[in-house]
Amino acid sequence: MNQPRPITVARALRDALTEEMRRDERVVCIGEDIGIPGGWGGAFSVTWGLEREFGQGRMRNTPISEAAIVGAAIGAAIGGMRPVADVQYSDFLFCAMDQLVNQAAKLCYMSGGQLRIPLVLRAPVGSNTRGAQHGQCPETHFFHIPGLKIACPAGPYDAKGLLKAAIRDDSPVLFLEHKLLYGAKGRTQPRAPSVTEVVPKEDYIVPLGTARIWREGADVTVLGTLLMVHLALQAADILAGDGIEVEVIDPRTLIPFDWEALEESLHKTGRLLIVHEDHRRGGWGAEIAATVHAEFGHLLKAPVQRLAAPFVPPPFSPPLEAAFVPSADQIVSTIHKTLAKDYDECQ
Amino acid sequence: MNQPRPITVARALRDALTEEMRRDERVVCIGEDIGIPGGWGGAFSVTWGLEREFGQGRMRNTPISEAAIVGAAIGAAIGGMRPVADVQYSDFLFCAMDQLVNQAAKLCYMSGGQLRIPLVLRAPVGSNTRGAQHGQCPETHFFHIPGLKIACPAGPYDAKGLLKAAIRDDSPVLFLEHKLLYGAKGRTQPRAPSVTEVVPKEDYIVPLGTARIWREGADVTVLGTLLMVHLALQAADILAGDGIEVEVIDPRTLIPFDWEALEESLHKTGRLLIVHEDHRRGGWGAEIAATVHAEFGHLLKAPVQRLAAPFVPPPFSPPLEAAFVPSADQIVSTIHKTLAKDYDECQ
Amino acid sequence: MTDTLPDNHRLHLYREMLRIRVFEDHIFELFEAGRLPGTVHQSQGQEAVAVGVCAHLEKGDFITSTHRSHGHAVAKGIPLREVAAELYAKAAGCCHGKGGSMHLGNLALGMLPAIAIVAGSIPIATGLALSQQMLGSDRVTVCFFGDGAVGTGAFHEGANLAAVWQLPVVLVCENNQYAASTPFDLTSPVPNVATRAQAYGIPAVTVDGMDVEPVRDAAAEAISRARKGAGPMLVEYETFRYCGHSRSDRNKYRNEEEERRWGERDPIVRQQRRLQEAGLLDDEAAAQIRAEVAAEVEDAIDFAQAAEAPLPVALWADVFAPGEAGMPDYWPGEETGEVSQ
Amino acid sequence: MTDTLPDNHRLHLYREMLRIRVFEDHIFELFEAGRLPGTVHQSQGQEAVAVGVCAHLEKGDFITSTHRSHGHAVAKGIPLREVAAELYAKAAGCCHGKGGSMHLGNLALGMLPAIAIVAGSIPIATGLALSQQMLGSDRVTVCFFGDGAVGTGAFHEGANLAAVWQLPVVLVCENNQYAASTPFDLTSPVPNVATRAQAYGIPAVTVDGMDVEPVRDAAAEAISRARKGAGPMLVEYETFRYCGHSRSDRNKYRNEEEERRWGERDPIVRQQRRLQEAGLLDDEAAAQIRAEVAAEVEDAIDFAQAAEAPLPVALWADVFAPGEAGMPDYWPGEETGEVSQ
Ligand SMILES: Cc1ncc(C[n+]2csc(CCOP(=O)(O)OP(=O)(O)O)c2C)c(N)n1
Ligand SMILES: Cc1ncc(C[n+]2csc(CCOP(=O)(O)OP(=O)(O)O)c2C)c(N)n1
Ligand SMILES: [Mg+2]
Ligand SMILES: [Mg+2]
Repeated sequence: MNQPRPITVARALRDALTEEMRRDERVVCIGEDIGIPGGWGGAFSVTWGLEREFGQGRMRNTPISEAAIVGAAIGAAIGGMRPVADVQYSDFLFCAMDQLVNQAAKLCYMSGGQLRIPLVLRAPVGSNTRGAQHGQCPETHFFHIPGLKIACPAGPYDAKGLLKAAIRDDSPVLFLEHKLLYGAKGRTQPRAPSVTEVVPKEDYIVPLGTARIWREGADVTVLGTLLMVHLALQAADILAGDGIEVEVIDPRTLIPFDWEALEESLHKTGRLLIVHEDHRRGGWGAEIAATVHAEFGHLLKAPVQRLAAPFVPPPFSPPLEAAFVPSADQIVSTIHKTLAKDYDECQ
Repeated sequence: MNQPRPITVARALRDALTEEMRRDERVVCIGEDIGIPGGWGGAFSVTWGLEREFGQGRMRNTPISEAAIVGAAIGAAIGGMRPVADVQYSDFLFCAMDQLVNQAAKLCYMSGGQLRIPLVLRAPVGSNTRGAQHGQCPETHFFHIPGLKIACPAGPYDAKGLLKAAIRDDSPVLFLEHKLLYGAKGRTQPRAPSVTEVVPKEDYIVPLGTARIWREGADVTVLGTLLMVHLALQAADILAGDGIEVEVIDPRTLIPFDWEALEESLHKTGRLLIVHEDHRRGGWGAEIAATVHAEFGHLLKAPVQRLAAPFVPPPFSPPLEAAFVPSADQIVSTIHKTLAKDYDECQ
Repeated sequence: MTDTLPDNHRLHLYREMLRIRVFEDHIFELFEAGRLPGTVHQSQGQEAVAVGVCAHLEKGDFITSTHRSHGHAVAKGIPLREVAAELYAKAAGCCHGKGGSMHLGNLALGMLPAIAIVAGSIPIATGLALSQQMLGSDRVTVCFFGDGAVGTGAFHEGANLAAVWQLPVVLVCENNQYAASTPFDLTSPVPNVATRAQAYGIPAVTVDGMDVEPVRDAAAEAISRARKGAGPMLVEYETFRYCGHSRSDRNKYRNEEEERRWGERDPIVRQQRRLQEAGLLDDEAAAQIRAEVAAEVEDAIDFAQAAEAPLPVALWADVFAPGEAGMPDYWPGEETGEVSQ
Repeated sequence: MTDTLPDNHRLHLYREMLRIRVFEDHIFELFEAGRLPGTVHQSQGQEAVAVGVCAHLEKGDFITSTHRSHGHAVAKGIPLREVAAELYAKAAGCCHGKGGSMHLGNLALGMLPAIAIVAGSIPIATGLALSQQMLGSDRVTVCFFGDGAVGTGAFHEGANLAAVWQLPVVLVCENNQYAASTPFDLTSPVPNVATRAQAYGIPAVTVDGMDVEPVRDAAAEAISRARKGAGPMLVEYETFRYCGHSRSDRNKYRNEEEERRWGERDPIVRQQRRLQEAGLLDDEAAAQIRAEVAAEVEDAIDFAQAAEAPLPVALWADVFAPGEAGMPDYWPGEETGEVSQ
């Protein structure tokens, strides 16, 4: 009767915020359109209705001022609050880049460890037919910045547990959510998988830096995040038909990164495909690939493969966009490539 | 008598600007403190005195407004000018990131090729005891953005030739200059090598996308840019004493990248060390390493090595800074590692 | 000034507003029916601003626009077919299907492809104006933006620079009372956008944006000032969007009384009434205009629906300007149009 | 208000300005002699602002500062030894040698480590003030910035937000007439920084920044307004830096007449004269203060010179806050303090 029901990512995030705001008075949300009565609860309804419980004092609606949103969150964090700021699309992080890169990420270091910045910055990523200025997956920019942690949940359980961990963390955490994974109703999102999960009633966190193995397999490891996890799972299903066992690993946070989980998987499979929606050139997959070749080359049966967006901005046209974002079919064919490319001779 | 005299990078850049401004009325410089009578000619004196010839109409002194500097340059470029904008330290590019990433890099694409943005954006990089907000080498951020070209000259000949090529190019070019390579007089820069060259009197360009081989060698290839080229050359000198022949390649532009030159070198040496001053983690070297392993693995005698700044912000303290920036000694010892790590057995 | 407008010009204003209204109404139906990809931000209610401002511009003058770009595109003279095809993501669209609703534009017709980062176009408009000032041209740049833009750093830096350099740019704020769901007074410490101009010493006015002839007059003054080299001006138009912010927004954060009040000031109804009172339009003529407009819109949508999607190879095109001097951008292992064909 | 200042407070203002002056003069000599790393941005001539404003602050109140941070640090009560050691990049410095001249600060003493991105601290000051407002504290945040900052988007977004939320923050602009080599009027379309505040409905005044008691009075009003919850205020102080912008700048873009005129208004000389006229200071007492200050400065510099550089392992410390719940940040093949030891 009282069976727990599966929930969406959006709901999981909202629950995490609600619980953390109840638990800790210092948690305050800062962003555009996040707590307007009759409004949407942010661009993707994650904070929908929260102003009824917490008021506009703790659900702070801002002008369109991404730099001030992040800057104010930094200051509030230093001054004793635990702000959860957000930008409506991750593309707008570039408007706040100085605050993020030069201030949030560096103040702790350059002050000699004098202060803490317990700040969470939420930002939706991914292409969903909005074109070049609303469809980027810019996670690699932040992956390259010392001083920021990066969380990127692929499902409701992780979304809730990681957001709680991020709020309780004393360093700035960039929290990336994928637009096609929110599970929003309304107009169909053609490429959106349906991702709901039952999550525990009890308080829990997913510690930053711990990977999730979505599927075990002995033949090849696919490392991916966000939407790509679900495409990898689809690909794994397809390949299972051919007797190929795919292991799907989601690091869940890019910084810190769970190297132990990846190493263990490589011991088993010896083959690695990295998939991300951010551009392939200079993407975080390149770092993983380079590090694996340099440090775990002895485990590899074939060179690491990477599949990611081409080096062009996100196009508006849906067929072009479909060609821009990696697909399950491409994952399948790239896995075949990985399997075909044995290091079968001495180099 | 009329022997041509070697010049510094700062002078080479100034000459390039002067010649291009004389050649083409559409060239206009936009930046802070660039053309104030009695002033400095920008933070590093590159534009010193140019307002005397060209006036403040073409040497446009701006308020401190990096976003407007880049935005105005974009608009001016679209409207028919060929602006050369600059920020005083590359760290301030983060203040203009939306204009750079969302506008300059994407407008040509998202408009379906309707317009051209012949814009050059100059920015000094590198650590020179100014700490976290004035010492970054942020080239990888732009390396990961489709739509921008990136030039990074290591000496006067290249500085002049690349700047002319960049000004004549119809796409946005980010032009990175290293603070320790300007050859400025004044207070000693402890780690600055002395780099002057004789450059041709005749008009010349260095085409974007063509590497320079600073030194030939058969044992190991070192790929580096900017200051790192000179440290690699020092390292090569040291190793030559041990009979180790180092080839030093400078791509001169990161986008486009001269893969032909690198491939040729790998054919010869089979070993690669990539050195950059930007952080190692997620740096452009990771992309080169991953690509070399995936596409040119058959040429490799040992895994690609990377040497770059650690994953911390630039510290102020000079001894810490010296440990932060890669050194010639570290290049030497990493080359020894590369040589020691033969793929001598089947993997 | 209104009295001196030539009759056919006053009719033109009417017809142009109607073209936008009918087009957007139609587009919205199609969008709701799932026929259009992406999202749409419409401007029903705000037509007087786009039309009244653009009425005074030459083809060579520039405009810049925002996420809400349909009305500006039509008013600046981009053919409806090109606009519709772009909304349908077709190769025949003004951006060849790569821009979409938020990036409409045609530079040859004087409209910079719209920029959907709020206020992102303001510094760029400044630069366009700078180029014209330096090239000795008398072209003017009009920069459209919403009330939400004035909170951004880009607005401030752009407006300041325009003032410092006395550039031929007109800052046109369409104050439609809301930025997405956020009412203007919740995020502005001053009651008018025009007040902000004091920080830059820029002359500014606040004007009724629901009446096309006064809209046009205020724009005319600002534009001719700029054209004469007298520097920038800011014109704030008070207006209202009838529709939701985008897509399926149902405006629950507004109240009906407010919507009714603004609806009573409908710019198309007002202009029609004015023309009728002046004896310039009778029922028959009005019906004919409506029929012509409906036919044009129909044609544009038919065209768009029948048009081809971009070729797959378009994915890789136009990252850089064509015909460069340097080497092409090539990366081993990267897919490109050529490899995949 | 000046008349009611207690005598010892008036003497205190004098002594504090002198401490900054003597310290900075000494530091500059050492810098010129090649004894100090990096660069220095000094504030001789501007001491009245730092001292007059901080005089009214409690230890628990916050200040934020800029690349030109020496005077603010001293005035907010950071011991000279800690300041000097930081300039010398020593572990005993307030930022343990990792910040340097442009990043002085000690949060426990109410000074956020200075931010050297022009205007970068303004949104952060807003946030500090927000935290105090939300925590129900009556602490005030004072945000120091230069005339150059007002062109930036960060100034605009921060000031606007402070006004919208009526935050307890005081915006203190030290208008020293130049941003680097650029004279204020070349890049500002309005003659005063205070004018800018109209865009935000923020009360603002322009005050002589070369006279410490009026400086203090204006700050006192703004600070107590903020403390009472009456929202932000902007105070512009007209002042002048005697020295170059930084390092070896020789001020060739200014003229001697201008420098002489400002020099005649020297705040330390003026306060000394005022105290002497009021009978609060005689030559002997003045000499004693000077001797004490000189000794303190001497001591601080000796301390700094003798202090230790940071340990090599400090390179890897403090990237993240200590004592985290999650996993540590580890990357195979990356050097870290532990590996290299
Ligand atoms: C920098 C930035 N922040 C946020 C957004 C998301 N967004 C799109 S439109 C909009 C509201 C804009 O309001 P306004 O400027 O008044 O224009 P209107 O939609 O009313 O025409 C917002 C917040 C954006 N596109 N860019
Ligand atoms: C965003 C940014 N742009 C440029 C600089 C380089 N810079 C450092 S100080 C300075 C001038 C600042 O002038 P002002 O704000 O008046 O302060 P002052 O130096 O006069 O105290 C400039 C341009 C910077 N630090 N940050
Ligand atoms: Mg609006
Ligand atoms: Mg100044």
